[in-house]
Amino acid sequence: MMRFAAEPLTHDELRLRDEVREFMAQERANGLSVGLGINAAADMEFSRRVAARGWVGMTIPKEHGGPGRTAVERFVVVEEMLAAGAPISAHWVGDRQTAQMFVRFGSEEHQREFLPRIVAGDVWFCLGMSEPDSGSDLASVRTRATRTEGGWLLNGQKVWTSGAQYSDYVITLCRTSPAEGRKHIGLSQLIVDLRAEGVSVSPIRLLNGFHHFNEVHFDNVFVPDSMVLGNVGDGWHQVTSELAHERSGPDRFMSVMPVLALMFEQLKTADVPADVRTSLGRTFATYMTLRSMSLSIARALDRGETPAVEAALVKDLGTQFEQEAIEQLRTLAGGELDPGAPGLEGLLADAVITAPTFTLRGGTNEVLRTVVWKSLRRTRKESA
Amino acid sequence: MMRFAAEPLTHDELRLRDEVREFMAQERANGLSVGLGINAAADMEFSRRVAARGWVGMTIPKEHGGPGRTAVERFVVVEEMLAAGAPISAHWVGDRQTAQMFVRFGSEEHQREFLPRIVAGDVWFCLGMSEPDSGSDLASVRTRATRTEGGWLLNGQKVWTSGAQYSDYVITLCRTSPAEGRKHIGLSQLIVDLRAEGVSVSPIRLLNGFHHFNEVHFDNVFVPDSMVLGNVGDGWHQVTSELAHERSGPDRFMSVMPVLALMFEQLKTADVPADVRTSLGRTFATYMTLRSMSLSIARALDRGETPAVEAALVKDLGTQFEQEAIEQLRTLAGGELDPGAPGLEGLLADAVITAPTFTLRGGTNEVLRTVVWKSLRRTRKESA
Amino acid sequence: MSELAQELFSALDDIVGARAARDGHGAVATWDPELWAALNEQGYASIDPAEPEVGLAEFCAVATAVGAQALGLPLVEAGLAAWMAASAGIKLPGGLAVPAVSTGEVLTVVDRDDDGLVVDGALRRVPWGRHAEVVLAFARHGDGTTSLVALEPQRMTEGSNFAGEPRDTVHVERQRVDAGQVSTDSALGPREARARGALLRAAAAAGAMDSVVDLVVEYAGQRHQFGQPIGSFQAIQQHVVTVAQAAAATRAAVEATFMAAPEHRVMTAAAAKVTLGIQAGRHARSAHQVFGAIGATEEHRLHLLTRRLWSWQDEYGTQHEWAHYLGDRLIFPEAPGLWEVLTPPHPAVAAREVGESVPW
Amino acid sequence: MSELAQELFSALDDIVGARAARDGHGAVATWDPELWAALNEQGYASIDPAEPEVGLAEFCAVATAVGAQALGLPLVEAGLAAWMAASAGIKLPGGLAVPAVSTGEVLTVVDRDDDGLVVDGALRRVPWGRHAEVVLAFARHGDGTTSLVALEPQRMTEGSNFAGEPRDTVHVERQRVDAGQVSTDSALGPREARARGALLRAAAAAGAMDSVVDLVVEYAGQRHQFGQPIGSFQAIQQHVVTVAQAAAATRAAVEATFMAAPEHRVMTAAAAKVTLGIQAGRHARSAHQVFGAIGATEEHRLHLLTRRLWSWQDEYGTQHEWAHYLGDRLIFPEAPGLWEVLTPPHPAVAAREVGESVPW
Repeated sequence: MMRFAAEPLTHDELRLRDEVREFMAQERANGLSVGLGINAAADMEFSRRVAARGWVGMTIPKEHGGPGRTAVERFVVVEEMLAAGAPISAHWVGDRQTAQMFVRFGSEEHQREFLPRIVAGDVWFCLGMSEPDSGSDLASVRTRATRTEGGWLLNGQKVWTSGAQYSDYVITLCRTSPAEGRKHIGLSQLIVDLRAEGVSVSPIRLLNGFHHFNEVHFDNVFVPDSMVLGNVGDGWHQVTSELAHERSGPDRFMSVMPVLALMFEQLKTADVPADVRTSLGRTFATYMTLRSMSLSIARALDRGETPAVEAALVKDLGTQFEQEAIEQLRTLAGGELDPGAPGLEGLLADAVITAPTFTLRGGTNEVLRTVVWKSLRRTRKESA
Repeated sequence: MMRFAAEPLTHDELRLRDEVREFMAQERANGLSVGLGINAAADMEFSRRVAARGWVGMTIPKEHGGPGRTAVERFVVVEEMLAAGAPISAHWVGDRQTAQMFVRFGSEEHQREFLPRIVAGDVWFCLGMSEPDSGSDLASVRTRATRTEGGWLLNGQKVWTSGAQYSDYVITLCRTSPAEGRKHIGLSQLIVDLRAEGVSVSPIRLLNGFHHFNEVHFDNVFVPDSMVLGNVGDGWHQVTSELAHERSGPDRFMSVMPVLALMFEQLKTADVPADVRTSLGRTFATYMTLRSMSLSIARALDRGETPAVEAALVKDLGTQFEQEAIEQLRTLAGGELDPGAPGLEGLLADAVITAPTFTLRGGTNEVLRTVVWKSLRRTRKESA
Repeated sequence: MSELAQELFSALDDIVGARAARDGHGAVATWDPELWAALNEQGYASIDPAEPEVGLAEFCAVATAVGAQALGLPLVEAGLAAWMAASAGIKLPGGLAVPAVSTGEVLTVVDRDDDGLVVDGALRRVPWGRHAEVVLAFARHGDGTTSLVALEPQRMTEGSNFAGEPRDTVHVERQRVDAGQVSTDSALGPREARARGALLRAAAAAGAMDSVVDLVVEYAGQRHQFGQPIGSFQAIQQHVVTVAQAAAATRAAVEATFMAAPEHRVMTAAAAKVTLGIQAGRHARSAHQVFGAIGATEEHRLHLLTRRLWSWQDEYGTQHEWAHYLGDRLIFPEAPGLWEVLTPPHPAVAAREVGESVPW
Repeated sequence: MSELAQELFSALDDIVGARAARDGHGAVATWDPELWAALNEQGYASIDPAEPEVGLAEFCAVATAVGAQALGLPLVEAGLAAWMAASAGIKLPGGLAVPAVSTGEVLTVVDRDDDGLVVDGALRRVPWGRHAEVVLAFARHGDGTTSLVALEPQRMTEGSNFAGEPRDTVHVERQRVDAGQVSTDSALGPREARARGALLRAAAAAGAMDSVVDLVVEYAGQRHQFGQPIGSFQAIQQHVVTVAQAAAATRAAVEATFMAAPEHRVMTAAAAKVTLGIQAGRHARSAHQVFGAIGATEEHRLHLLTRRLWSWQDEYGTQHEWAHYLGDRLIFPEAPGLWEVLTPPHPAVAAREVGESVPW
């Protein structure tokens, strides 16, 4: 039986929520515009202001120079930011994944060097995972690093690297020894300076002209031994161990929340027919459920558990919710949308045409379903 | 590009439709109750009255003693009967499949012996396909026939055999030579007399107590050589060649039409909210589309084509439609249903709890999707 | 879940599970007087809502165990009736009391004096009505207000839900109800009682869904087709995940109500019921797809669970009804922002603000 | 499809296909004056609806070719305008005429005399408005009736749909329209014109969907993952089938209108548009799932097609609007039975019964 135990936010957590809410109200008052969560363009200045409040790298332990706060506290901050349509992309990868990686697998030097800078909003990371021929089959990466004096020579190409155009480092999954039979063996993670010689970044523009994604080429890039993350050959294990963190967060289902909230404000004073009421009631119910599941995963992480299946279910359900919410908003809007329109209409138009990319982040749902099946099967066998 | 070319019914076809409509009105006036299409209990007397009108085995050519009518004319008759909730189960297998089989693969003796009796409503058939360990993987059948003096000795077990409790013969797919490597080789179809020694039939009752399905056991049943259908070893080819006929007909999406029509009559004088109107509008649109596709396949069959992919798409879309229509009806009914209630409520309750079995007939949709994919791929390669 | 809730669930699950192992799942799925007596003795039919440690979670735990075992006994109904009576200040006589609030219909008060009321009308879909000694129903006065009344059923027409659980019509013909069996508290109205009933149905359904998940995972791992376990096919995996996801979502929706502030409980219960309505169909359909025809046969356990889901999703208000209610509570000119509603204040704080008089 | 329709489709498909092969799909997807001139010369912008062999099927064939090539030129609009003008007895001047009926908004007649009308208002979402010399719109009189008017656009605000196709707002400020440019025939109202526009959008969408099917089948057969073509995975097969099925259903719905009796044409056109609304989303989503992120990149052809689908499904009335219209036409006390409506009489017979005055 999967468990999504409910525990309400504590008084301290609620106080934190109010602080973030106030902060975002102030940001809005200062002219920050509403965007579609992790799909909005990066805003480094904003990310630094968030960092200045102590809200980047929140779960980094105190002994590593972090605030040492809980996964739930981080959940509270992230959900408030997304609800307000904050542009969190710049610090997002470092906050969500890289910091955890350094804490768990990084050398003392990495921890000393990078963790305080993440917390300060002084360094941005991106992830070099997918390749032209790999897609969901991550283990088939061809980018390879060969041994050289004092380090590695990196060659290959990554695609769909979000934020490479402004980041400082790309955490690159690559092959450090040949795949003999089992392709999950012999992979490693390298911390590659995007300004190093031999690195080139070129944009992959989305259908609406947006530039989140990039190709990153490595042409004999020298990576010193000190920049291997974790152990040589442990890349696969390191990457997959982070998936519960990556998949269950509110970023998985909150892209359209700001649009929903705006639409809702308009409806409050409108003459709303019965079917719209019913449909909004359903959205409320689904959202309450998802949020409860996501929050309970954060609680489980704080208890030291790794609820991977639960996280995969939340990701899957969350992306469904986003697609349905967009469809519903489109129906509520009641007609043709102009992608160039200001305010709600333009935002909704962006959501409609970029929605297909929402399901693709963090592993396609098809692959996740196999993960869930295997885990359910294993649990069942163990309990039998 | 798949084609579902539209051609309206001709005046003669429309006249036939009116005849059937009148016939069914008379049957209803005489007390025939409304049921769920091929899911309703068999009524041999009714089937004989339909046969008396010349509406069973309609497409059997005149040279075989049949009426020699078109697939479209058969379509018209079947759709009118289903719309009126007629109990067509008794003659259904013979009409839809077995007659075609005899025409295409049967010996002269079979054609002389069986075809006129099908047309007369004087013989009922059922199909022995699935087995306990085969399911959708039909080629893995284990029922086997071994050579003996003047015929075959049949041993094995079939399941989900609709109507075996009242039928005369079961057309049995069995293994006549061992599977060596390719399991599609070495299968044959035997015409087995259900009253023969060694045949036993036991009911498989559905969750609502209904008895459509049976287990059929064969214990050293002697089947004379004259009762092999087609060629020994051609079973797989014979079975799969009939799928376009089996899958595209209105029986694939009309089970709930009588319930829809009844509900519709009630709504006409009710105060109907906007969302119900919208939802009925959608049902109308989907139904019009499905019917147009199904009719165009009948036209293609009359032109001598075998639109297998189109037929599989109609089956898939049709079962979706049925499930959605039931869900919609349940919503329209607006509350708790009592399975023991008379009229619409009881009929709808039956539809709700037996709906899961609707998708399973004629191959699961998963298997059909693979069929469609392969065919689309092949067509694409050929045109490239 | 609290420790008490966990204990209630486990003990009940064990007792009924043992009985099912002995007599079969079909046997415990229909009224079994012997088992009823045993559970009564264990106190499952008379949990006291006034006990301080007994709350929503504990009643839901019992409902979940009932659903998980497809237990055909009115434990959930007895619990709901006990809570309604306690909230309304009615002292119930002994014997089984069941609530008659599923459809939302109410009786009419045709006469009143100091000694009580005379009520009239019909109560449809009364769960386990034929086994009940007392029925709790609302009756509407001429001024539109309602009172809760406890009455002995006199005449009845039997009916059932998809699972064969009794859902009877109680005909009330100008029946007298003594003042002691009439509530004076107006905080508990049909809405609150039905919302709690809806939540308990969602909790029971979550239990049934968990059992379906077990069945489906086991079957998909054992059953072979095309030379492999069917669970290795993506199409089946997708169904299995749908089944598991629907179960998890329903349970999460139920548990979300436990952390809601008192003034949000009706809304969150409504949301739980809507979630059940969204999930029950996909869950049951996918489960039956995995099993194929075998799951729809009389002797299979699957449909003992799925037939309950099909009925439970509509009892105590359909998805549509509760979704419309939520829509009304979300959209009106003075409504707070959507996000404020979705992220409510702390239950304890909110309880202080709304005082102690809220029914739950 | 008639032979003429087949010819119209193939010739147009060939011309535009050749141009796309030369200049790229992106090039033909936006206004290309040279190609427009060439197609004009071929007569594609001036098909005469009065020709006896020209009917619904022929206009739909052109629309399907436009959709299949994601052609960014107003052939469909020119056809709709020509049919509207011919039905209403207005003789159009030369140059591009486009209909302004997509949103259902109409102008207001502020003055009338024997020489014509003075009209006022704003026409939103006028397709290719900036390229048009004439705009056809409806104007409402004080008594509620409407006239069709042909007017020269004066002031315009530019806008676009998801695919970047011009959808401009034409501001009409007390503009005079000569009597010759005003219709006197009341059989053609906004409903009929919009229904035909809706049908043409469905036909164009069916063409776009066919092209998406081609792209998807090819990609799923070529692209390898986990050592096999992705098309061999059930999850991908399911997406491919969804894509193909949606295309087939939309096309079938469009063609079903060809066999409808005249008095059923608005209803069947509405049903075709509703079918598009049901299918477009699942089609586009599944197609993008097969392609993954690559299909959403700027240089990929897929989104030239899917962005059109997202817009076209809402132009000339949304799924919701037309479904509601159908509901109204299906449910009223004197309505015929559902089955009678679903199985209408023969078009030719019905045409005789309703006379020749029906607009289509």
